Amino acid sequence: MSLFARLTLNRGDLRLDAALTVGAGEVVALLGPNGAGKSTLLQLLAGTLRPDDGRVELNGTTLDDVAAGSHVRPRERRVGMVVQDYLLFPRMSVLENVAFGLRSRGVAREPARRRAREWLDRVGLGGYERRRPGELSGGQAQRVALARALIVEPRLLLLDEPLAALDAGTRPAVRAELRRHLAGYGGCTVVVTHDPLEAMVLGDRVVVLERGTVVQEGQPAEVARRPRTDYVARLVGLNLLRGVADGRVAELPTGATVALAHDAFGPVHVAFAPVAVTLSPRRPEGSARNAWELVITDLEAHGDLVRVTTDGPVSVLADVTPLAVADLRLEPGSTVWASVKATEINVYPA
Amino acid sequence: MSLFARLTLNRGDLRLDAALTVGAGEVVALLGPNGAGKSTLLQLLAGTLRPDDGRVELNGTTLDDVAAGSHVRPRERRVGMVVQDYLLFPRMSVLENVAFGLRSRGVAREPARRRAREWLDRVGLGGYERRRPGELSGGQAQRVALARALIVEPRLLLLDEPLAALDAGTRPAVRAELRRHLAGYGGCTVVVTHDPLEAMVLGDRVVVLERGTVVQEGQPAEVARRPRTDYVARLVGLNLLRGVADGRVAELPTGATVALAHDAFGPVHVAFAPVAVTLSPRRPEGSARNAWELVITDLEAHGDLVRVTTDGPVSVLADVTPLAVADLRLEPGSTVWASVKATEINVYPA
Amino acid sequence: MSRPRRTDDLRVPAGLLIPALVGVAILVLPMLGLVLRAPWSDLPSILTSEAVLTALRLSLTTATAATLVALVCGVPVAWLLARTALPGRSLLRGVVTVPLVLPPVIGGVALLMVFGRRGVIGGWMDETFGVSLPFTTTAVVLAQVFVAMPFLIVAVEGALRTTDRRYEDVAATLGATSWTTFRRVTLPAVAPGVLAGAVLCWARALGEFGATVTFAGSLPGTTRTLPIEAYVAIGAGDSEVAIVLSLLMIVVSVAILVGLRDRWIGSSA
Amino acid sequence: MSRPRRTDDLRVPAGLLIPALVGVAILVLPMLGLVLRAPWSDLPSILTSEAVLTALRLSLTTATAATLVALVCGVPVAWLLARTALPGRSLLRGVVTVPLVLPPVIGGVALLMVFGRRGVIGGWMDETFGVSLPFTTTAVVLAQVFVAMPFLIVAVEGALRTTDRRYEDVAATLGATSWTTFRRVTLPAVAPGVLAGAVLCWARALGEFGATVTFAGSLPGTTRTLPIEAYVAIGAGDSEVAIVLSLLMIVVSVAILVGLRDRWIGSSA
Amino acid sequence: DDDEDPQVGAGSDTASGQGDTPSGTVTVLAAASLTESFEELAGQLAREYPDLEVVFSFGPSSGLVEQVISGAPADVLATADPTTMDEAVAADVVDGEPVVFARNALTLAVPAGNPAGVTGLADLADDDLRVAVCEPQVPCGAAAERLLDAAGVTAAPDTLTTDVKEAASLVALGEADAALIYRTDAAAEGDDIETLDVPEADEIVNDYPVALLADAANPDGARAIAGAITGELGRSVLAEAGFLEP
Ligand SMILES: Nc1ncnc2c1ncn2[C@@H]1O[C@H](COP(=O)(O)OP(=O)(O)OP(=O)(O)O)[C@@H](O)[C@H]1O
Ligand SMILES: Nc1ncnc2c1ncn2[C@@H]1O[C@H](COP(=O)(O)OP(=O)(O)OP(=O)(O)O)[C@@H](O)[C@H]1O
Ligand SMILES: [Mg+2]
Ligand SMILES: [Mg+2]
Repeated sequence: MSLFARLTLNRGDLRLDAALTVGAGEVVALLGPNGAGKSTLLQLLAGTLRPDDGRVELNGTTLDDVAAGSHVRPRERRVGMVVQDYLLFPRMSVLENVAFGLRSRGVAREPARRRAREWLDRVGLGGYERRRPGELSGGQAQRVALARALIVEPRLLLLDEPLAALDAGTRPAVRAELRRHLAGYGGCTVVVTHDPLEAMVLGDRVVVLERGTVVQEGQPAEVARRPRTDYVARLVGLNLLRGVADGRVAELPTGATVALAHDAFGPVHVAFAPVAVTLSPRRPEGSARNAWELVITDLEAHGDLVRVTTDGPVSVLADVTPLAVADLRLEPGSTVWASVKATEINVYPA
Repeated sequence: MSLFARLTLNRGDLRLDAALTVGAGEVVALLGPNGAGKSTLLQLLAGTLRPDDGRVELNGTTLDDVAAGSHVRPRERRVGMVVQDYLLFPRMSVLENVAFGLRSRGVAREPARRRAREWLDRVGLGGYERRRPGELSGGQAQRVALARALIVEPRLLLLDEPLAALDAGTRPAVRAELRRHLAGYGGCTVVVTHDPLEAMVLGDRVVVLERGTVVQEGQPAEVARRPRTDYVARLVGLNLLRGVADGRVAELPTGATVALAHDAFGPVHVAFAPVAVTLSPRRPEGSARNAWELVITDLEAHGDLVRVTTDGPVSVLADVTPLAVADLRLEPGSTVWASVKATEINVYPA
Repeated sequence: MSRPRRTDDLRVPAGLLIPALVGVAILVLPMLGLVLRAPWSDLPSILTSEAVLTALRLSLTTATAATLVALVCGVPVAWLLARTALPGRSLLRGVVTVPLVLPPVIGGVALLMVFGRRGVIGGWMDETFGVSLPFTTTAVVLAQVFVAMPFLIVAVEGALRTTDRRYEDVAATLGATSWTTFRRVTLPAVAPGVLAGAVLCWARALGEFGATVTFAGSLPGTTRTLPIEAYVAIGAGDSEVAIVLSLLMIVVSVAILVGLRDRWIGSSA
Repeated sequence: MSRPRRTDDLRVPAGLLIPALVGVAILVLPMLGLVLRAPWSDLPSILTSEAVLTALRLSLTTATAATLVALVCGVPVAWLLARTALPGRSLLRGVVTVPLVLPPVIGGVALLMVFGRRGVIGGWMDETFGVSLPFTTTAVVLAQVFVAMPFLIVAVEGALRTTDRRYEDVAATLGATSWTTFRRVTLPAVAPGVLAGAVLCWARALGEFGATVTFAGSLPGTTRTLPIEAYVAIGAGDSEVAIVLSLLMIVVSVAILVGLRDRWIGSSA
Repeated sequence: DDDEDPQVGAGSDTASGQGDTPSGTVTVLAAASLTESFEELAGQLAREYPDLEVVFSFGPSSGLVEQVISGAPADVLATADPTTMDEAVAADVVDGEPVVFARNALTLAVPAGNPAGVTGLADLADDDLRVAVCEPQVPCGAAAERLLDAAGVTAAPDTLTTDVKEAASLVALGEADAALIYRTDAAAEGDDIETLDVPEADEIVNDYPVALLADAANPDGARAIAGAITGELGRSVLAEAGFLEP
């Protein structure tokens, strides 16, 4: 039970050219900025779009093979799909929407409705059976779409931001339910999400798509610790710099240098957390061997901390306490020294 | 410049009955679970739905007064609105969508397009002028909708989850842009959001709606520190218990008691953070005077920590390190002692 | 529970109101003319005559039967046109509009040429089964289907083109065959279009005269529908009877259509 | 850049294919009958005769003019029906369908009763301005509008009912008057429905005979359209000429409609 | 009745015999202008042949011939002109020779009260008058053409009607100031129409032929009806409607 896909498609000014493998029971979280081609990739896997070139194989069966001219139609693929804007059938009741997949696969009306009712209970919508989709709030509709896809036990489950419209109160519960279901599910799953926490919680593996290309993939922890692009770095909340290392020092393209705790050579990524950055009015004299004089460009409250965006020879984010902001009189345009201890820095080959 | 509204409407099984005041230049973040009536309230303010009863007044002008039978039509209200599913005009280009409001208000084609182009640049969509909405990704569409609403400089700005479809990379930038615009904007703003961080960042005041009723409102920090409903508590990540205090002790409905650090009397809310909860295999003997024997119902990774959901005489969430999970062999079904120091507990009248 | 009121803008813009009034006038004034001219005193005797009642009954049955046939055959044709990439699709679309253009009498001649006793199919049917179509009630229905079905097809195709095909994609991923998708997703979505098409089709079938009289003749009780009765009345120099019959047709059809639509729209919107 | 191919399911379900084939057969076979029966050797002389060319020109001009009038007046009527809460709305909807039911000849009589020399409005116009409508080309257009506009109205109303009204709400909050909203949001959204309605209307106007001949008469070059020419041929026992004229009408209209639709649909979808 | 086969006649066990009292159903296809006369005729005939049911299918002559050729199940065909009947003869669907049973002559019709003050055929050349004449290609138009030729008038028609009924109703409605129509049509319109004497008109007449059909299901009945149409009874009824005797 596994999915293998390598697909090419030109659409508008997107050139999608990506390979994706999902093992049996594995959940791949697909991350990427707006317009990266995530939804497009899902449509290709579902078979509602046809690739310009490439192959898709699911559990040893070829679903698409452009060279061989073969294409399995969506309904024979046994994929489940939940899309960004739900697409609940507007003239069916909520119950009929959920039961639709079973009815389509030949299950009799009563058993299908019974199971649909169970599923509605599971997503917390017991009692909403008779509503029309137009009478649901955004989040309710999302949950119905989820139940509708999951009830048919697809071999490949494609979720396009399945939790995006859920409120903070419902989200953990539905997410936990989803996680439980995915854990006990032998098929392959691809979840598109913008929420790094969601990617980490749901995904066994994370695949990052940018401008149609896979730019990074790996274990969630690995991706979180060692981002390879600015987008991933922002996503996981790290500062990311690129440079060329020669022993204990790395030189950045701007000419600035970064002191390292361990030897490294050649092109490297340099990552560190915003909380590891200390701001001070003058050049620090302590053990932090990395210090740069920077200009503050933005300040934003961020939980209990304030996130400070800076620019200069390096461009870093720093998380500081509101107290520090007041003490240092930080404001956009003011100049500060930012320092990071070498031991707080994570270095890995580019 | 201010909005005053008190509105009643029955819709499906929702009974909306809410009062809302927004000062000049103030941004109110409207929070609430799915189906609470947030979108409905916004439609009422926009005038696309008519209330069963109540009044809406904007800058001293009456927009709705059911008793007096008056109703100002949407187009005369000068409200800007961005809805959950964008509703970009499908047959117009992106540029025409953004320019629509100005053109409708009589601005000539060229100046309207010029300003639309500026707005597209501001939301990071320079170069997308000629696209059709169908050729945009979800997040791109959302940003166009935002630009379309903001360009007409409405007196009342209604944003229904304006950032929900944005990716983590774009979101801070668009949010910062939105915040900057709102800061320099003299009108009233209501932002619906599910994201507590967004509510805190954007909102000068937070209003929480549940089942059609306002259950809590106040400064973001105040709401975050002193949640009054379970939904708000979950939202801000606190445990919330309700009980009756008599001096240094509060009794919960289940009979369990909570030791307090200060005197309190009468019905109270008791709030504490999940990180303040310590789990141990046996009854703790330290300074924590509050300890309950509980059953674990769920574990979920949560950033660097693991969130443990428990049930018993009280039902609390605890955040512990993965190390602790391994040490204590925590798993759903196992029994633990949870303790909280009285000084970590925040008590306030219910 | 009260329904929330939508903001229905009752003030109609002049750019729409003025042409609309002209349009309504063009349609309504001639009818008023008919009403003024109708011989009101003879009305009861004309309307209760056996011949008129028979013709009315026949008209209603055949128009309804024709509409049913058109629904069963025409909706699939519309679907073919809107949803598949058939090679000859745009030719087919052209062919479908032909009966709209063809003067009905010529349509009747064309039907005779195929289904008449000397026609290609009619001859074979006559020889093989001894069945002959022309001058039977079935022929009336066939003539009406020929003339009226294109209305249904064009209306339904238009509706199909305005619906969001992604719903059908979703149904496909849920395992629905294209037949199930058609039945449970597509058809409900285009129901208003189908209804509009059926109304057009029924009305056109009810008023159909030229093709019917040519292909099916005008035998009382069998093929003489109300419009033919009116034609016979004109032929007899009795144009006032013809006007009464037309008013009868108008009243019956408007009553049925208004009743039907109100029920239908009331229950779905 | 290549267009991404949609998954177009070319295998058509039997539940749709079989009735569709029956439907197509009902429409196509009679036409084949006509083609078989046409006197191919006389074709060139018939088609190039001055009378036929004049009639063809007149038919095309009047049908197009009638369609334009119907668009200008009919779309607003459809909007009134679909978007406002007028008191007499369902009656108006009934009235609009009347010309569909009314046998065209009676329609012509009705028009005479209003716009004729002794008609309510015609009489006044005759006395005041000395203008008389009947037997003029304008009368042809008016007859065609009366008969064909309802097709447009019904099709457009159906399309209006299937569109999402929330787009219009958004336009209103952006400050658009209902006229702007209609023009820039509603109209583009229902464009396919308007096109379908216009096609129906044009085809019906082109084939219109009964009301025209009664109200406008039949004078070569002024009011004798192609269907009237064909009818004259039948009356003269020359049904073969009638068939040729009908085929001409079919070819012309199919060519125009197919060309138009392909261009139109090609550019928008 | 389907189980009747008059060709076998003698062996039939129904009331329909070879004798003088034809029975069963007879279907008559007749030109629309004969509607009133024939219905009247059938009513009177019912007394003579109580077992015979006559069913009429009225329509335009050319359409009727087209139907007969296509196998319409009819017994008798009566058209408004010989040309269309000739087509039926040529197609071999007629049994025996058609018989002319009536003639029709043109007359100059004006609306009641003659508002335009028409005095005679010569006024048809007046451009200011609203004149309706039948299309030359149809029987009444051909007759009108001959009449005008005979009178030496070049008409200036405002409309060429394809059907004489149309011209008649235009006059009745006052839409036409004058029209050349058949006497029968003028008679049918009653008081709405006045007719002016046209001396040349009596010379130019149009024949109405009737014929038995080869495929008649009820030849006896057909003969009986055709006999009545061409016989005394027919003559008197038709004369009342304004027809001339053959
Ligand atoms: N129907 C279409 N025609 C042309 N271009 C399209 C179409 N749909 C999407 N695109 C373009 O393809 C690119 C990828 O779109 P897609 O919807 O796959 O992005 P996404 O990664 O899902 O983004 P988001 O996170 O915003 O949903 C975008 O640049 C978009 O503009
Ligand atoms: N058109 C409608 N007819 C009947 N009931 C409706 C309609 N639209 C919404 N509702 C009901 O009204 C309630 C409030 O819906 P609303 O969309 O205002 O919720 P919301 O707070 O915006 O939720 P969400 O966060 O999920 O968007 C829900 O229970 C919903 O089912
Ligand atoms: Mg997407
Ligand atoms: Mg909402």
